[in-house]
Amino acid sequence: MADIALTVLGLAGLFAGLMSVVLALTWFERKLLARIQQRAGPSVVGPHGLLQPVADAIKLLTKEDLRPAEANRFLFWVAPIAVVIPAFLLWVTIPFADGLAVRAIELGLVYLIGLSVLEVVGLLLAGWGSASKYSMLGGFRAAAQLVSYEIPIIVVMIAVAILVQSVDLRHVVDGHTTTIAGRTISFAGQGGVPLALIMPLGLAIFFIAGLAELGRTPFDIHHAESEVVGGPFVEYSGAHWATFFLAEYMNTFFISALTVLLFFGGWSWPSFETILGDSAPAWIVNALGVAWFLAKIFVVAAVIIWFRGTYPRLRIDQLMSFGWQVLIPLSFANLILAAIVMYYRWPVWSLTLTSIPFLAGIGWFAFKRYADPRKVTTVRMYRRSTRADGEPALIPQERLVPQGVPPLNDRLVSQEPAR
Amino acid sequence: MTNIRNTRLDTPEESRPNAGLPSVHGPQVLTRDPRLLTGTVGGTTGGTTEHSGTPHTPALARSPQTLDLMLNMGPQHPATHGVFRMELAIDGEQVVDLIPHIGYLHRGSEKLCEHEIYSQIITLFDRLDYVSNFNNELGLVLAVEKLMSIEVPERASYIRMVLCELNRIASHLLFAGTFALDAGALTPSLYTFRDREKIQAIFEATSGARMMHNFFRVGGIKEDVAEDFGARVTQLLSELDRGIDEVDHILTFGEVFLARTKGVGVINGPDAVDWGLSGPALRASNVPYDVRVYEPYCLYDHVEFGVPVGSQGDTWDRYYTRILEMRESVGIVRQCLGQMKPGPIMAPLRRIARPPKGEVYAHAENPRGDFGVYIVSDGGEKPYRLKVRPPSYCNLMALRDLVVGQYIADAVVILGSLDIVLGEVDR
Amino acid sequence: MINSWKALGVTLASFTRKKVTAEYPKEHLPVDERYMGFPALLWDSSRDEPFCTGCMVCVRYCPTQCMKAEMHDNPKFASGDSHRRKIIETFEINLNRCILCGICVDVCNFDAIEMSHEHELAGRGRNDQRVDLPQLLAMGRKYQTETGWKPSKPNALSPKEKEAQAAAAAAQASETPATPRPAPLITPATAPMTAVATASAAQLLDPATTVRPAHIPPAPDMGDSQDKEAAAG
Amino acid sequence: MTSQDQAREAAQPRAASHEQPKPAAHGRGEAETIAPVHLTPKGEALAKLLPSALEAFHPVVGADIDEVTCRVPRESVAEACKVLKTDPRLTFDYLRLLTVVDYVAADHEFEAVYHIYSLEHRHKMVVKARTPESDPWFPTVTSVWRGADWYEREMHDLFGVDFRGHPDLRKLILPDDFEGFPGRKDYPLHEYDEY
Repeated sequence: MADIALTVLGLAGLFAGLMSVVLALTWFERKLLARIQQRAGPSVVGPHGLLQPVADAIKLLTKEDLRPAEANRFLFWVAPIAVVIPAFLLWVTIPFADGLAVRAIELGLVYLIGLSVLEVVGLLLAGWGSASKYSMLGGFRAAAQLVSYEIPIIVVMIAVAILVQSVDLRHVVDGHTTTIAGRTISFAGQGGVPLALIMPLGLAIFFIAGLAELGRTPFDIHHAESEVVGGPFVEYSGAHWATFFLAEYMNTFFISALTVLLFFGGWSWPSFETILGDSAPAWIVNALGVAWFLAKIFVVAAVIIWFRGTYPRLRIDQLMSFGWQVLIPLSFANLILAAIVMYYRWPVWSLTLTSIPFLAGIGWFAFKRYADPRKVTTVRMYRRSTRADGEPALIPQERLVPQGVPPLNDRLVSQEPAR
Repeated sequence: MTNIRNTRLDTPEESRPNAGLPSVHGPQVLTRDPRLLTGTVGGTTGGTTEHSGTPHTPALARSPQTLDLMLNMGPQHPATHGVFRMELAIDGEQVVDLIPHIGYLHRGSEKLCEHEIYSQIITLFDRLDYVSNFNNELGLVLAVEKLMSIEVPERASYIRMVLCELNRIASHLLFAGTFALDAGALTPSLYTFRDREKIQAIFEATSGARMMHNFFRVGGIKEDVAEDFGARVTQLLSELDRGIDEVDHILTFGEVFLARTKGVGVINGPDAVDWGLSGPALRASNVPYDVRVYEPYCLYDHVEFGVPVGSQGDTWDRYYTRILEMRESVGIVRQCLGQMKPGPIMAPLRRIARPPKGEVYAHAENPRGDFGVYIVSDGGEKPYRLKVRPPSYCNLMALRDLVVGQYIADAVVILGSLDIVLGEVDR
Repeated sequence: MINSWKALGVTLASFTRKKVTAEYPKEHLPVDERYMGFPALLWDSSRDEPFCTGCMVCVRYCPTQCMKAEMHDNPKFASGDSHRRKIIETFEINLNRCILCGICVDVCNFDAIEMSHEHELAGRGRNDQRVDLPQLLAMGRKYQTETGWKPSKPNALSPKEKEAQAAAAAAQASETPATPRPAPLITPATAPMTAVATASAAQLLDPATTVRPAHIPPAPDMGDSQDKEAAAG
Repeated sequence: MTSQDQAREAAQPRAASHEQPKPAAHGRGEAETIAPVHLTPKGEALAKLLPSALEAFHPVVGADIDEVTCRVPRESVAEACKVLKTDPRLTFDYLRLLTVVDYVAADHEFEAVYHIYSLEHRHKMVVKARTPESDPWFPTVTSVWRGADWYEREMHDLFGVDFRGHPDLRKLILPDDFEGFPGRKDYPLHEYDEY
């Protein structure tokens, strides 16, 4: 009985904490984006606009809830709940500090994988139930995108589990050491090396696929404003829209937290114990751990927002082919590399060394294939000239474009002007 | 083969069996027009021999059971740049047909012009292409001056050129920002608006208004520029250089941006000419045609400048042509400021212009293309008939050819790359 | 990939730069000297009446027909204080129609109308955008005070001044020493412009000296309260 | 009579026949002045070439200010345009502007005006044709220049002129159920029913 009460209490506390963190995240995103864009951002409600999220929440909750006449009533109202519940349940097993979780599940990673797939159902219901073509398109896009990008995330998680030899999230973080044939390998945690350094390829895949899973730029395809005008949420307003919004930010926070847990050592600090010593009370250690964990999460979130402030959006087919042709093969390569390293008990830095060429190679290939200015510059400068019959004409100029881009590859330009 | 250009969705409403999706009767589903299945859908032409047409993959020929979804984009849609409406027939994510609808902003400007004296018409021209107002005014005053055989003082011409080129930069900056928004990038629009704002501050200091200037007059300009004009513009140009570089770095060669724009919405040179495209949209298709070079007006034959010409005719070329054009405009403004001398700014004229009887067509290179004005004068204070050649209107005509066969997301980017202004399309 | 990193660099660099926006109600950007705000009618303080004679030129040439005006006989002309035979009686500009093109200023022969710097024109009521003569004059006075506006040409002589001048000329012609007269408040038109300008500007700067004719009710307080707020904030 | 005068007379037949144009005195106070014609050498050459090139269509070649104009019977507009586009000496491949002018009050006629340009030869000209008010139609030129598509639809909207053979002559800029032809001179500017 006490157990149940404690769990309920924990859930309530978790919900309250999450809400406040999510509100903080919205403020953080708006402010950061504004700074990137040389604007002021929220600045009226409260000091530095800190109370803006509260004002927004009040506004959204008191707004009228509209439902399109044609919409399916049940699906329309159930969809936001179907999105927010899995987003919340994910947090049940996330440890904020050593042992500080509502329910520390030993099969934590499996639980996360299982629940995170559920979100797509809500989006699809919202898209279908709104009786709007835009939301329907958005829902379909979301389904395709989310299902595809589950795979690389899961495979990277498996690679992590192989390295750590555990699927318990605490073990990933807290300096869990594996002893294989008398040889102790320490991966992360206090005094250990964060997995980001051991498996940079895994981190890259996880982060990119995580962005796609969240629908964040450059993968914000399912609610692209300039195309499907908000996608699945286009018909929602008021509290129900706020629910979607809440789920979205909870997910953003979740992916950041998972990135920190898996790759950046969670709440652990390299010299945590040496500063505090053994005599420090547990609650201080825990509080510091939570603060450190949150700080790391916000750094990762800041990177996500930074990407949002920088990149355009991909197209759905490009997203799919990138997922299936690049990320999924890469994630399997990463898995196999991890397995080989573990099997032959090579030192861990060998994994780093093999990951880096992969990353560099892909980057170089992408640059040469898609973005080499010498290849893509198909615009050529013409100068005024006079034709033989005295008429003005435009002729191609020898030097190509300003800013020192090398001359154009002639293959790409027809030599003669069209007329 | 039939000309599918006009077959489109225009099967009458009642003959569209509403197969409908179960449980939701919102989305309206159309049957495929059997003529769309011939494999040349979206080809620019469907069949006539004169037009080569842009080849589209026969992948669009699908089984006859496929149903198309009719998607209505606009007149209120974030990507339609005003009140433009496209009816898209989509198959999954692919556009199989498109009908553009215009006229939501039709104000009858040309009819109004017949009832206004020439100095009042200038205010109407401000409101045609409302992001390149000086260029519009220039088109009108050039036409009236040609009709009246007026020699414009040199200083007035230079000031006109400076203002028009600055306006070209402002317009292209707006284009780059909104185009980035269409492609999904938030930030470049803020950067370009920041720089455009500086240009408009100069406009305000010169003409008194940020957009609706009413500054050019038949025979000259309203008043001379302020004393610090040259210094301010020079300062501005160096800031613009930096701003354009920023756009270049954040967008032009970015992998995601290239993936979205390269090879999308291709139109070849002969087709572009046939549709009457002009400006950067025409030059991107490898047709080196610029009014400033071929029929110089003002004093464009006194300054040196380059004309960027694309070779692929795709969205990226249309974008980058404009970016390079901004750099050339910066050069033109610098030269004009260097060559400008003190002098009169108005030709001696009556206050109310009263052109002789005759017909005239004058045109100028607007940011969006070849802006022409045709005036029939009966010798009165008001034109008998006035007709504008709006470049956006001609560019928009080719939209269907560019979009059909591409994805929905491409439709948005292609529309953005044509850089239309609805005030000018609808008039 | 390199280009994508470069893009991140651009956004990071501008993260460190100053913001370029002004927070509107708190900060007001300066208004340019040539700024064309709402058209306002100007006050001729040397004659203590509007410049506008109600000649209707602006009404005729307004491309949007946003103006209405009526004139009547100027009582001051009858009493010999003014050179204007006719004076404006009612004037109304409908802001909903006005497009701020400045044509009315161009065509005006009497320096009577000017594009003021008034630009905060939002209103709540249906008729808030119809501005009548007192309000227009108040706007104009504000504009004259703020910018030190000067008329482009001096006033013609009023009947009284003509008489005075004729008398003076007659006196000079007969070379009889006249009794010293008090110096006229208004310098005659033959005097240098600056004298007129300083006199009128000095008067204008003190709104208390501006005496309103009986038939024009006191103008409502337009814009002053905003200034106070701005000064307070 | 110089060739320019002839050209002007051809271009302005009514002006020439009904009232005597005052000689070269365009300026203040002169009520009826006519804009002077000054063709470039290129334009002169084109004016000489056109009568033979378009012989089958009985062209009337004239000039307006700096542009060669050519009036053809309305039935043969499309064929004449085709010739103008395909003749290698002319190659008018670029349609700049197509419009209709309402001369109903004076002549009970509508005039279609085609401003065309050759990107190859860099010359320009104007093709004109007239149709009686009672039966206003022109053949479509969309098969010559596809860019004529929306121009013809717009003119159909505003002037009620039919463009025979146009593949898709729906309303373009006016609402589908709009009645009347607001481009015409007799359509009131203000005193109409609000749509």
